[in-house]
Amino acid sequence: MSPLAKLLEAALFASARPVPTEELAVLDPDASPAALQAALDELREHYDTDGHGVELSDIGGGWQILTRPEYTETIERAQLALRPTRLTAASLETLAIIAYRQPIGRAEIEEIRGVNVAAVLRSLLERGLIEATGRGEGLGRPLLYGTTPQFLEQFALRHLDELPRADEFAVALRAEPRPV
Amino acid sequence: MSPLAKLLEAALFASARPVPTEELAVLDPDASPAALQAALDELREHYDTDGHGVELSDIGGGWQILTRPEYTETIERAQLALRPTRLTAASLETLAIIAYRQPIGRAEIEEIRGVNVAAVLRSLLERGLIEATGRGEGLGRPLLYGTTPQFLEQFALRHLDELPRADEFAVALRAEPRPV
Amino acid sequence: MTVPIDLSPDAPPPSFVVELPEYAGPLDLLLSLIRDEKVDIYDIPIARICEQFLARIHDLGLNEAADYLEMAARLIRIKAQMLLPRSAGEEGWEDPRAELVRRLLEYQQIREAVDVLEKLSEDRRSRFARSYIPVSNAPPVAPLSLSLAELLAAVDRVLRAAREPVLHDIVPRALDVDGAIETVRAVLALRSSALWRDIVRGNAEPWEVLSALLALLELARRGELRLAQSRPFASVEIVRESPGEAA
Repeated sequence: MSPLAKLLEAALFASARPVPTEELAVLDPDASPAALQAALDELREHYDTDGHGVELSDIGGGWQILTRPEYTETIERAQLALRPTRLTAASLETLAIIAYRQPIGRAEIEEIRGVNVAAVLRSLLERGLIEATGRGEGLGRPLLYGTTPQFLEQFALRHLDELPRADEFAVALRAEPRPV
Repeated sequence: MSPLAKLLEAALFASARPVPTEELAVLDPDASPAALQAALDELREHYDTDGHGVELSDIGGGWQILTRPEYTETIERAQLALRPTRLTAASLETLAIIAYRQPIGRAEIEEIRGVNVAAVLRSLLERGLIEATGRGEGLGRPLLYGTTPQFLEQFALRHLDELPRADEFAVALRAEPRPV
Repeated sequence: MTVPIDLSPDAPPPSFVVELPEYAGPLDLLLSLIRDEKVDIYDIPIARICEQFLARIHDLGLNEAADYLEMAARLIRIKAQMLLPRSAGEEGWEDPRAELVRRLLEYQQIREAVDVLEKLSEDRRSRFARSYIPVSNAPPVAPLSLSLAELLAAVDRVLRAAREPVLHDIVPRALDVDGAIETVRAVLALRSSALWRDIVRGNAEPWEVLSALLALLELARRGELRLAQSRPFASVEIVRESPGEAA
């Protein structure tokens, strides 16, 4: 591999979080953006073609080395690492609403879900998937919530706009075409 | 690389700690000790001869993948080249409470600050400014937090008692006959 | 020499999966009734669905759940409105179900978003990131800019928030910044650099600590000294910076 690709590998191995391109650029101030991208491509290629247990991904606003999915179960069974627990249906629903409607306050989320979401919000905040991003207008200036970079990382997204657009969903719920 | 070497790479990458050979053996119960050793050698060899930024090391009670020393300095320098980050007001306040009330549990901090501090605690832990120092009495035996040696270094203090005492501090900011 | 795939019966049985409540909320229950009954969401037979909704929440022991009861009440209200004679003629008539339909459609959209998120998170859950970072290989995290003065200011904020009335009258002039400036200058006259503990003795009074801090900041601002940190978390070095002196 090229010296720059090796340096990037070393830096990415030393980080538990995705590292944004700008931060990687600091490693070698002489490298042009094109050279940096070429080295990242080289590293990715190397992992893919040379039979490695890890791969390079660009999610969560940065670059990150991750293990390949085929090893996950084995690693977990050997108790060397644990997958994070799954989110509950209630958490996922709340998170989906926040992801699509941010910034959004608690009352509005409850209006959409039809249930109290205080406990769910607390657990999403604790997991670092959402954060308070400001305060809304109106009575008591309610807190508004938005998703965090960690949300992107945990859902393997580069940007929020990689989510399918809401209007792409098949909203029409005519379950069965009914003869009228 | 061989399938076992790839599995070992993924496992060592994902592991939360250096892994002794016996534990690596659990990953593939069919592999003989010789085969395991051969795969470890293969991985080490691959990193060494194929121009990687990382290397396989078995110091410190287990196998781990480390960045090569020649890159460490560059990575650390890059760290300094980044604009220094500041703690948020929320983090600072939580840190102040821990500094003066340690050991202290999360619930108590939240009572003082009136907000959820889970995310803030995590970031202070990641920064190495605080650490869990024990467990409290009562329900669930909550973790108690205290400041670290790094905290002292950050403020160039030798001991915690070099911090102004909280009650003195309060007094110091109030009307007092001017000293000297 | 292959990755072992565990197909043995002692793998946890699928039934061991944590049981979530059957429905994520009253709208979820309502949607599933509509689906089960294969009725058109734009023309919900409200009496029938209402009856089934009540029966289902009874079966599920959800009689106490406020969210479900609220929906039940809403359905009953709509049912009653549907029975009212359409006095104003067909023109002005507004379908009492319209608001419910709007909410169901909105909720259905969210359910689709949930499916997307669920799939994404499963993808990511099946890959591990680095979790063990040896200390010597610190990740490229930006260094921390944090001074004792900032910490003490935070203490002050907390104290003020905690015991509001105690700390009302603040007279910052209790500090002797001028005196501290003299001390710092005296130390730097003898040495080209110093450490915090050279300026402030270990058992210093709080006002001395604060005075020294403010003095250092002031002198740094005036360009008489420089506060340097060789690396993150290293001790702060106080370095003399005299314009006349050769570097």
